[in-house]
Amino acid sequence: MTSKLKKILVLGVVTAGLFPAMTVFGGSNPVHYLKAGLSEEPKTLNIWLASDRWSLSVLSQIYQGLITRHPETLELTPWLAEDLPVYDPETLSYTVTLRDAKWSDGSPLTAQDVAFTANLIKEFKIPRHFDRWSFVKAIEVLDPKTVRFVLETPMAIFLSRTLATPIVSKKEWEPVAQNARNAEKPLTALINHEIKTPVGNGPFSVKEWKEGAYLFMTRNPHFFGSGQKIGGRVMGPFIDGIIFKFFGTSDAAILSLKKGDIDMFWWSVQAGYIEDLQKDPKITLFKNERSAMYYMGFNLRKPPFDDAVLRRAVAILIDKGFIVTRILQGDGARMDSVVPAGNKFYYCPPDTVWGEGLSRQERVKAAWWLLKEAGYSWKTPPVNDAGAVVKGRHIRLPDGTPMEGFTILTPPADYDPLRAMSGTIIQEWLREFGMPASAKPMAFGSLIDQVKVRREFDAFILAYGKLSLDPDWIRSFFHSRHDKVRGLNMSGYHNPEFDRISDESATVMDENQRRERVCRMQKILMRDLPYIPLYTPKMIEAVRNDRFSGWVNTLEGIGNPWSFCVLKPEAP
Amino acid sequence: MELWRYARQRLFQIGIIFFVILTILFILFRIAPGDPVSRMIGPEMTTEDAAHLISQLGLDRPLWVQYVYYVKNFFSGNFGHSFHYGRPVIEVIGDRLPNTMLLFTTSVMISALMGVFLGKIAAWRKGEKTDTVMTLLALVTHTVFLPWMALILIWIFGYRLGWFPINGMISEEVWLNPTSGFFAKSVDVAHHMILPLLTLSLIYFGSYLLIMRSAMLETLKEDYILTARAKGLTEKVIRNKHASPNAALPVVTSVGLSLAFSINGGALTETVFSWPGIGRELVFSVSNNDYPLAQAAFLLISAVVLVSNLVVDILYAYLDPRIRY
Amino acid sequence: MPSRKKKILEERSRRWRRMERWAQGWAIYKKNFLGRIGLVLLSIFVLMALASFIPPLVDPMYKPMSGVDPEITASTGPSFRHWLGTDFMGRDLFSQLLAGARVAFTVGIASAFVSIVLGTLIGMTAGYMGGWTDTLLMRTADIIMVMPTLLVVLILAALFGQLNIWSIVLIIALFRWPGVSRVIRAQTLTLKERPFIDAARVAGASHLRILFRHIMPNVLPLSFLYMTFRVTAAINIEAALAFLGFGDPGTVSWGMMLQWVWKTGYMFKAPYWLLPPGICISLITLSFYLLGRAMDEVLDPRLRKEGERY
Amino acid sequence: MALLEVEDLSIGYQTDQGILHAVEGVSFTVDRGRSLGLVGESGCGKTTLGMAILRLLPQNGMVLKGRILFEGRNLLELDAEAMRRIRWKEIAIIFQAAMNALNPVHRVADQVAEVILTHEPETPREVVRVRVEALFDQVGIPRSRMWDYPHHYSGGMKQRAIIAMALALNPKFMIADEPTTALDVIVQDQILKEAKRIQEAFDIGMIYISHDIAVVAEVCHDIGVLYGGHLVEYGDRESVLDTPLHPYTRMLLASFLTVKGKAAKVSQAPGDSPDLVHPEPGCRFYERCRYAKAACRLEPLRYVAASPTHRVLCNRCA
Repeated sequence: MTSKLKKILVLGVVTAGLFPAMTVFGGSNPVHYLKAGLSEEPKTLNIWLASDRWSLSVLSQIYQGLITRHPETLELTPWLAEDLPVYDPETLSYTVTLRDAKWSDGSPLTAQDVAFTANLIKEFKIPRHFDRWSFVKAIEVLDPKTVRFVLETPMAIFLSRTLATPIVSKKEWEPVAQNARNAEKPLTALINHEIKTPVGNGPFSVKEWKEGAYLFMTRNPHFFGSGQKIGGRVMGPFIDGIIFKFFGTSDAAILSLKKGDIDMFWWSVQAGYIEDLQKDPKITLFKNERSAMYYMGFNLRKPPFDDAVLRRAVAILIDKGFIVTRILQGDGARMDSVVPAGNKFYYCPPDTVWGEGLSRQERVKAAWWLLKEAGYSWKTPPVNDAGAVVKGRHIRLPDGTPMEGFTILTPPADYDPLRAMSGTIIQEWLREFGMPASAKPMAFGSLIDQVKVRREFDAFILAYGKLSLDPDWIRSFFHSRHDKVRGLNMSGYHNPEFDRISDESATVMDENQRRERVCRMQKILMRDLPYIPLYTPKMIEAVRNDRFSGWVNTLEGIGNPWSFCVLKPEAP
Repeated sequence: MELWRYARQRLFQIGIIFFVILTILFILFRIAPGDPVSRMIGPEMTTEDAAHLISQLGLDRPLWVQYVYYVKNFFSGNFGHSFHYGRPVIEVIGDRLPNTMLLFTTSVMISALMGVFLGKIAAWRKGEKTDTVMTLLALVTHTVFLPWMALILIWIFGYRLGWFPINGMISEEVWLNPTSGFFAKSVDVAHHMILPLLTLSLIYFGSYLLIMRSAMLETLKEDYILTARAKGLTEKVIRNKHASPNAALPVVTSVGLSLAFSINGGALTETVFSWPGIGRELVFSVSNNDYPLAQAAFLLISAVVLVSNLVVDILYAYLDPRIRY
Repeated sequence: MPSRKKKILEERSRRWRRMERWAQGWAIYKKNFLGRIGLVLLSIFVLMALASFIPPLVDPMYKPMSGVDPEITASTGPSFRHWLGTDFMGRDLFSQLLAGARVAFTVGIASAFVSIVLGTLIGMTAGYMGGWTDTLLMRTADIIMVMPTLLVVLILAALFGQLNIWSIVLIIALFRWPGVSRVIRAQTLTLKERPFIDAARVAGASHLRILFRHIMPNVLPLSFLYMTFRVTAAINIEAALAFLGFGDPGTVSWGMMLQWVWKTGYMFKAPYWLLPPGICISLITLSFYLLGRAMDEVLDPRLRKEGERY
Repeated sequence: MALLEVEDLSIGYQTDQGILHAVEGVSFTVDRGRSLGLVGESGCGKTTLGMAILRLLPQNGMVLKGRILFEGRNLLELDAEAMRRIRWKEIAIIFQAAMNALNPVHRVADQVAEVILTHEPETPREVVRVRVEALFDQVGIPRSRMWDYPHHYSGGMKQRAIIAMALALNPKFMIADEPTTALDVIVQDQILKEAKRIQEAFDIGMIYISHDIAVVAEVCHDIGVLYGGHLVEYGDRESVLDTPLHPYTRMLLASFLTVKGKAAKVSQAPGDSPDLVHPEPGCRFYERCRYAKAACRLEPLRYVAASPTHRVLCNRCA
């Protein structure tokens, strides 16, 4: 054997020998670190900048809100608050009493912290949060454990949305805020402030962040929930820490999971891997509903989609079942109202489900009939005189002008291949019908710019991935008030009746009355179709079952604070 | 010294080219339709949020004002804050660049050395089986589609055999273990580096081999090789002392010229293997409309290419005594 | 008129010489084993591209982009119905592969052609005109040359929304001419000093005439050679772009197929899907490369020197 | 025993069309202290001959028959290592293209020293240095320029450096292949004189290859005229110059006498070069010979001795 070859072999043996030796560490006391795979690295630990789900996943272990939702009933459950606050209609105010909680640095959580957080948001107009606090007139600290919020008007979302705001420590943030106030651009200074080890009061706190590789969190000894029973569960955490590993690609993460390098992959598993993972006895898959809406939106401000009849015809032509079974590989549900079906309280089945249960041919015939009645015509109609479905050509609007070519904007394939694919398939369906449609995937930033800022578009496919359970967003998405540049009403939908009901719904404080309004709103929307809801994907998560157990299933999957608080190591 | 004057002149040119790229980039990023804030805040953003943030980021100022600030900041070393990370761009790049350098220089070195060595042998044994096999191998690795090869390597070595990690550059088990020292950590990084390194080296080695082979064949036809033979030198001396130094010169040039190409490959490799390098970061920042980061990363890459070209030229002058500037 | 007759004769003999040169070139090419392999591979791909029109005519489910097998809703392996199997939504991989050949040729040849035309024109102009024109053009070339094409296209794709296939072709072409123009410029510089250019100038030929009539025919073979290399570059860039998810969504290219298999999670499971597109991209690149190398030998007489020393 | 004896040497090149007979049936001898000039137009096989003696033919070249005896040993039968030892140590060569004969990336003095170190590896460095300096003195290159790179040298200097290199090991035999072709006339003259002086001073056997009969006439004791691979005339200088017998020799001499100093024109004498791949059995000068008869083309050639030291390959001259 040549000496070179020997050297290589020796090196190989040394390398191979080192690795098994390294897997055990921590000494005699077994420590249990959960290793969770994230599909991307968190961008920041600054809670006011974080908007990506990876940062939020990590931060949700640290910063806590006053109120949360129960995993099974989805009812509001006190979290940092001792009890659900009581509304006083006289003074338009809520009074909240805090639990005995401590920050991870050991100092107590006080009403001052809560007031500080609220005032910080209001003062700096912090994006994503400010909207929920703008109607809060005053925050009064009654005593170290009690705080009172005075509203300007009754607002239904206060409990579920506003009080879910993560509370930050005044001690940590006051100096930052002070610096930011003096900066030329206060908000920029605030969100660009770098935080290495955030002080929170959640179950875990950051120990080390190795950029590009992992983020290591250890159990927060001061976690307020430890040993307490909240939501019917005794809180831990019973594990010593979490190591978040970052994977840029799913293949690597799935491989790590199979090999046991990680215990959980906090991301929806693609269809292709599922069969393989199901076969693995050491891996358990969880399928959960998501509170998401994937939809096709239209520009109602200009022809051709200013005509509701045409939108209805498109809705008939779109085979949501096909999209769900083919593109989503069955891991999702067709969506027939803007509220996801998983949101059991507010979901209302619509009066008409367009094209339900029809075959491709029947869809074409139904859409053709509908449009023909409305005055549309074709050079070659999609249904010929013998009543057979053929390829339609050159549809003409009721006024006789040919329909101009239009584009369906979708996010690019690298961002979401499924939506890009749906766009292409819808394009093909519409073309068969004689509509000059072309799907155009577009970089996300450009797409948003086109739809929200320039508002030059015909149709688009977008999604809301994490809709809050309180459907207040329906109002934001479709109220004519929000039809402006960068506004949320991207379709430009104007309906005075809808506006009135939605404004009403915002201030109705009784849940059931509110639900009735929301139902009416849903039915109106499904008649007018400014958006065609397409599908809600399922959240499919994979974990190893040989090291930890006790995952809590809820809407949006097992990756929730409840899981991490009650997860227990398997007995060795 | 003449060489020094040449280098200065080239540096000046590089400065101008750099400035032009800087300007082009600015214009590109500003006329492009992307909306950075929508990506920053997410779809829940309201009109008020956006307007507020835009003014806070200075994106509402007239273009030329932004340009002046941009150039001014640039020359004072301030690349701004990344929209996404909220950190100074320079820090983000500072984190990523060493990783890229590590992967990149190692692969260029390995592939160049292997290419030169094997190319020399192939040329020397022109027409023999060794030559045919090596040339074919080089041709195939040179033309194979890089991401695909990366996937195949992942499939074989990561999935089937399970020998190497396929993701990132360190494993937490080693780095979180307080007992692992520098050696263990280096071995860990090396272990992670094997597959991306293999991908890059295989791809580049082919072209170096081919260049070296043809340069060597050219050189072997030179008169001084005949002289060397007539002088009664041994074949080994002729090959290693007289032929290969001359033949290696084109390889040096091609290393310089192919740098831009190699960076493409680097970005692809980093993306497939999730190597936390600058190429992957650029791809990311671009799709996230993170202007400051994308601009700085691209500028940095151009600067690296420009300066490396200069270094290669100087190296060439150093290696080839015929060239004096 | 005797001079006219002479001119005609000259022209005839020049044409004859040119034909002879082609024949000679072909004779040399034929002897190159790898060059022959390249040609064979290339003709296979041409056949594939031509055949890509057939499957959709057989059955609409063989449409590469939108046709799905009504009975298959997940990726399946090769079968009689689907020779290479189906992708995750039941589309036929074989017809996608054929369509990919068409895209590769379109992208490769179109963008190589544009970049060669640009490079040749610019190189000739710079070399012939010299002075400021030369400096300006060559510095521009320098600037473009240091930019990594893939990343530039990526940036443009991201900034301006998804690019369609023709914009991709155009951008690749726009960033790929400098290499060619440098070579052509060098060639033009040596040609400029040749007596026949002087003669033409003395005879009062215009610059344009000299450029196109006298210089161009002499640099064209070189341009043609470079075109083969540019084709490989263009195919590779398009494939890489599609692989990263920035390709034209309306086309089924091989890079796109790889992206689908990678992103939908079938990578470890479906070798019938992972292998063919990668092999095709690699082989089409190889075949153009071999073609170029063989042509290089034909054009570069230096390589033929062996055995000519007496 | 003669220093170098070439006997009935034939050399061919493998080409696409077949074997090219570059040299056919050539015999000559060179003694210690004597010099032989080989003259002929390009493609006549003179360089091939020189290369064959050192066994430096290109890969497709081969000796078809004959012997090359150097001090009685047949060089063609030596193994590669033995041949390598003979090269330069015993037989040195000065190349046609001296311009490119030096390796551009090594210093000139190093390249000279390399010869010594290769063949006499035990020589102490200091001694090598002294010997190299002496050699440079000998050929008239200033010591200050010794350590320059070749591209800093003028053509003449390069040629001198090569000569210095050739002398480094005191070889017994030297082949000078057109050493002056690329140089201007004055330098040419200097180099020629230098070569002649050294050859005489060191008592070296030498072959001088040139297309220029004038040069050869000036330097050599014997002259051989090559045409189309045949040694058409061979004899001592006086005999050949005074009584040239072969029509080709006469043609060379005639042009030399008329345009003295511009002998290069000779190679463009009327007529085409003969086809060496499918040669006629007879005289190769047939087409250009003004005395040619039909029989010349087909009759086998034989040498005719005009005197013991002068023979010619022409059936007409007999």
